[in-house]
Amino acid sequence: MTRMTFAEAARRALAEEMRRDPLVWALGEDLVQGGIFGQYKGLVEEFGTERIVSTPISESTIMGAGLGAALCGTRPIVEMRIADFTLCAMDELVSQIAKVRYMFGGQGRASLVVRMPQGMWRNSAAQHSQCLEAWLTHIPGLVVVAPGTPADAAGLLKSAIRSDDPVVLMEPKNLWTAEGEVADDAAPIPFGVARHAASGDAATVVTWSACVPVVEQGARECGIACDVFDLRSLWPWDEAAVVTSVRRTGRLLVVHEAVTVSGFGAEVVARVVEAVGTGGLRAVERLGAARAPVPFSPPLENAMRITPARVAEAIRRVAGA
Amino acid sequence: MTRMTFAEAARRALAEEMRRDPLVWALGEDLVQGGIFGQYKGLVEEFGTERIVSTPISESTIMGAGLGAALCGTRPIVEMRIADFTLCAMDELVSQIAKVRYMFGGQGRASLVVRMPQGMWRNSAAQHSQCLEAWLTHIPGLVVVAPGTPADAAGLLKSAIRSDDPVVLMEPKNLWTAEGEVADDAAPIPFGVARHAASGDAATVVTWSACVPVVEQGARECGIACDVFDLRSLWPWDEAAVVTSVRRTGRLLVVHEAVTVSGFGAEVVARVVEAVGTGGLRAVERLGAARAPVPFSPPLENAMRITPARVAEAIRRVAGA
Amino acid sequence: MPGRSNETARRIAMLRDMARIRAFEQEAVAAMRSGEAPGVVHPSIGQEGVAVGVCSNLKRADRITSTHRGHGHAIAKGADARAMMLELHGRAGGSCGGKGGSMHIADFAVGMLGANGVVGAGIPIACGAAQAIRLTKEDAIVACFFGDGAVNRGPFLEGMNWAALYRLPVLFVCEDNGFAAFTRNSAVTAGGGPAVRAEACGVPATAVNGEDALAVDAAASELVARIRGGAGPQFLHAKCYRWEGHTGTDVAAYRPAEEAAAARERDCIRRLAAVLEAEGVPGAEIASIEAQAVAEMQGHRGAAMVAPWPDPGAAFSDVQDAGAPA
Amino acid sequence: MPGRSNETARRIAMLRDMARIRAFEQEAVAAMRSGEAPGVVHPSIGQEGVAVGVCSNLKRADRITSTHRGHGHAIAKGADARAMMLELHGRAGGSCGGKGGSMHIADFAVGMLGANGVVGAGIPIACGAAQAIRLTKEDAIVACFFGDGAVNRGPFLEGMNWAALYRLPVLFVCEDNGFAAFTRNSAVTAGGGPAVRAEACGVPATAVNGEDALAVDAAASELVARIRGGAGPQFLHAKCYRWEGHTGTDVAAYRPAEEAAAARERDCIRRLAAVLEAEGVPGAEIASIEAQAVAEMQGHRGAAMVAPWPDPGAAFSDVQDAGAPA
Ligand SMILES: Cc1ncc(C[n+]2csc(CCOP(=O)(O)OP(=O)(O)O)c2C)c(N)n1
Ligand SMILES: Cc1ncc(C[n+]2csc(CCOP(=O)(O)OP(=O)(O)O)c2C)c(N)n1
Ligand SMILES: [Mg+2]
Ligand SMILES: [Mg+2]
Repeated sequence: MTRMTFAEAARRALAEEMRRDPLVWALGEDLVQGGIFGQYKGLVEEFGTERIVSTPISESTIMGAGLGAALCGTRPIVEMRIADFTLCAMDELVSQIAKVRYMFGGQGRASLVVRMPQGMWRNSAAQHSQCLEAWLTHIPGLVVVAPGTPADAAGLLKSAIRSDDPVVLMEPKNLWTAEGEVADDAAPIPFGVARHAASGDAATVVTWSACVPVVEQGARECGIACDVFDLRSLWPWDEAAVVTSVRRTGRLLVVHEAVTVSGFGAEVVARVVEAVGTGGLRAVERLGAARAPVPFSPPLENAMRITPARVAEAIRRVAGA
Repeated sequence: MTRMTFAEAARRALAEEMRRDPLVWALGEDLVQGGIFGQYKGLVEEFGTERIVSTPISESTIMGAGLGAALCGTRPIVEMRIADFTLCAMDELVSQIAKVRYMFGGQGRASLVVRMPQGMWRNSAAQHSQCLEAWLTHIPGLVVVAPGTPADAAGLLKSAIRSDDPVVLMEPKNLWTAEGEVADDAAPIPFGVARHAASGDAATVVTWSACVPVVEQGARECGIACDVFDLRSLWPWDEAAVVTSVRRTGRLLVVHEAVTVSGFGAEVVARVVEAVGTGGLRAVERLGAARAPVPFSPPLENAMRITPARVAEAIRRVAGA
Repeated sequence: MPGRSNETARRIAMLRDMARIRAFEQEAVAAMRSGEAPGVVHPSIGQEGVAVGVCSNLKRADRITSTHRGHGHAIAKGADARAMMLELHGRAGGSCGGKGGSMHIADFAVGMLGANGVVGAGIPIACGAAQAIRLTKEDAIVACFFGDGAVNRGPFLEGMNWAALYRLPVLFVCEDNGFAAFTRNSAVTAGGGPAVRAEACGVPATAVNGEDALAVDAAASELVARIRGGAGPQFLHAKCYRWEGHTGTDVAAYRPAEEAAAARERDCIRRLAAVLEAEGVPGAEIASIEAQAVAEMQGHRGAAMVAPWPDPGAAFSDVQDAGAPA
Repeated sequence: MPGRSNETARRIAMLRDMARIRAFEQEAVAAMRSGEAPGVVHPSIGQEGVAVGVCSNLKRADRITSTHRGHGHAIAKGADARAMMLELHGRAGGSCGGKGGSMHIADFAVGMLGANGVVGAGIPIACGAAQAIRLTKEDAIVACFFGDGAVNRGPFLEGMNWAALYRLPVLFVCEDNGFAAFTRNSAVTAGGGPAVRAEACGVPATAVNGEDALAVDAAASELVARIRGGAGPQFLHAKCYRWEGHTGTDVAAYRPAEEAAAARERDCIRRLAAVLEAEGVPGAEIASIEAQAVAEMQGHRGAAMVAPWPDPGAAFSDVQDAGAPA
């Protein structure tokens, strides 16, 4: 176990995978320079410019080339720089990568990882702060992963690289510098297994990504013992753990940074209601962003932000209902 | 009242709006040739090639030019040919059009309509059959409209054109040739007002777009009197009508063609649960597509399809629960 | 045949494949029109010389990416025509198990990485395929087919720059049939055309008469040799004409009938046949090649019509391993 | 001043705007580094001659689209610099009410249709703006600024073709500062460069030394006249250099310090000042123009630091009319 940042954990995991498998390589803007969050730092020195490839500003082709490279037997890491720029490569991700195995009847597979750091960070405003994870959970063919701790950043990246499915990995921009304990040769973490971050009977609280530390703090601060789950992967997601917990607590709170309307919280709520039945449920709430873009100015951005205090309040509401 | 097809109703409504407002114009592939569903047929003869503009295959620029044209005082209709191709123009729609008013503090508005015929039609397979309406409801700034009848095709297109907000209009490809009665100078239909298609106390059934006739038929066939709502617009949506009905019936079924997981049905369920409270609910179900791409072969496509029989079954389940 | 040169034998093989493509598509269009085959087909009838001229210079290990109009590319690359016909009919045993249909024909076994329903989408895929080939030190190249309409889409520019930048082993083949769906492509394309654009991004371009299969073959042979020699990407601009409408049901009312008629006069198959006859190949042999092609494809169509449908459960397989639909 | 020519007066005005842009950005970078201004700024210091050289040829009714590095374009187009500084500080009264910040500076009142956080995104927008101007028979043109990195994105090709096709009144201005973020752009760009690509799509191109504001002015003057005359889109390729890092915090370790130092020697402001001095404008007057510029921007920064924050409720306004957040 070593204490390190989220970025360093991810960097180390990638280096370990690249040592393990010579078919793993990465492409994206400024990768030779280490990536904009340092998550590729030093890799070009070890792996050379054939495996750490700095590309033109050509998101469609970064993504589409990743697919072609996967179809020819390599395992590319497609780096989108920030999630918002994936909007420039959506056809390649959604109509090509996600569907290639299916529409060709299993002849080929897009075994690749698309990394897209997401969310609010340093007042980046409307075009650089989006959380579109719900979109990707809606797309058949994709695995969607959203780590919230350095250890999970490492373990899930390893699983993503070894997965034969295309995996979208959404790193929370705001947590790149967050620190945590990471095992020295971190094991891959399976998809679809939530981390049970806290235990309690008052409510079931579900979250992921940048909200993980916020929810953990909020739950501590309000002093109400809840079951807190960090989903870690959104598709597949650990429905069993959440449903089992809700059967006991009868109360569900889902917290995410993304816009609430049609966010993944809606899916969690709908599935839990379908699985548990309305009889077993006393209270349900989603805490996410208002349906507004992310503004620049700090007081405005703060008005959109999920904070420990808002989480604590929501837990009180749900637990007390 | 005249009986006409969905395509003809839309075509007439557009012609009427173009006569009314010289700032309305349309751009997209093959528009001079009438569009691929005939929904622009004959318009170039009346309005000329300055207002009915055939474009190159350049979806990013079709969409982005629409925005620029709106910012300079015209009211463009941006034709995407089919919804799937919007994936080639997502940055322009989501990071530009949807956000321009907000991020510039209200200085400019994207008063335009993006038309994107969607869904299954003639075995078009995975890349030409997607329903991504839920995505767009998740995006602040956008109005999302999904008509299911010829009359609504006309009335909602008129509202979309007159709206100062950017409106995404998803026409169901499978219903272009469906017929219905349309008023001669059809009035605009306000957003956010569902059509109450059938009345009954056994359950509340909510649907939209291509599923509208399927649900109507399914409800008739099963012989159980339900409240059936055709939402017509998904953002804003008629939460009040649905919630009021569910308070009475205690049972909710949402039917849509899109993939169930993270589809807009999840949002409807989540909102209704939040608004009605779990106490007032006896049964909740979503009927949508499995999380798989749309296949080509008829028996495979049929396995994914929402049919009147499946709707009838679902109504029986929900009403009987 | 005693005394027949290798060259002639090769040309006869080309003719055979062109005839097979034509026969395949004639059956496909008929099957679509009659309703036996679901969905739409985009026939490349009249353009067979481009597919065959290029693919006769490819090895099995080489890859191709294709378009919505991809039957010819697939057959020319050696794809299983019976499986293709089954696929068009949505039957079990189809190339994609019935899941893809005409627009998603693929045969990975022969390096055919797939038709594509999105204009221009094959370009980035071809670039990445070539990058992987480089990384794994495979001895292969990639041929990337696309239409003249694709040169107005962003990925065209991105892909040209990309391939030139990394000096990738890609042969870009622009099949310029003059139309993008119902619009004459010259009406929506400015500047000097596909080749000029490719060159502006650093990909050397060659123009060829796509209605002359031997000219395509000669040009492709030269370009493929350069690519295998490490010269980086090359661009082949092949002018041709789409005899049929955009799809099997489009009557192409947007163009004068004489224009299409004139194109039919320039038939690439007859043109190659004439060369072969001049080289001494008997007309009867040519006729028999064509007749065999028709018989083969009619046989495939007949087989497809009676082939079993796929199991409906297949609709839910091959989506993904983790989180597959229940 | 008696006897001073209109031309000299115009050049003095150019110098003033260049000095104002530089002073604005120096204050902006300082404010960002100190933490007074949130977020990041992308300074265009060293590139002022391009923005001013182009915009001195535009009327108020003309529109511009800009980039993430847009302060200079905005000021040169006549945007309210105090509102801009307030915006960078996220304060009430900012150009966008604090909602946009540096990357989304806009001032529609003077035809500045917005900076943009997405590389190349302004290109299609500029095309559409020009189409609307044509439709409404407005007497105006559009200038579209973008960096050399944008020429590798798809919308570049699409927009060039589009503008040429419809003969739109657009001046495309490629500010070629040699870098795309941390990468030397030549390392990721193949072929003959931005101008060659534009010409391949049918947009005539002119190259200019972007560090010479008068050269930019002369070229822009000529191109704008052509555009107003109905000649269709024109392309201006302006070579320049980004003195600072990509953002106010980037130390630009990826390039030799001497390279940046040499660029600073070629300062477009000193160059224009030297011309003016040679024309008889006293050095003291020039010094005073520059001092005034600094004083103005320090004043704006001071004002911004003490300006009220926007009401948090503003986070939820100006989203949309129908379905606005509750
Ligand atoms: C991105 C995208 N936009 C639009 C379409 C619809 N479409 C299918 S084929 C076609 C014309 C393509 O023309 P070209 O590239 O010349 O190929 P051809 O059909 O002539 O072989 C169009 C517009 C599409 N498939 N993909
Ligand atoms: C589509 C997209 N990809 C990546 C980025 C990240 N990014 C911001 S500025 C920049 C470099 C742009 O270079 P250039 O166009 O030359 O403009 P300059 O910064 O030199 O003014 C990059 C890669 C972006 N904003 N948009
Ligand atoms: Mg064509
Ligand atoms: Mg640059």
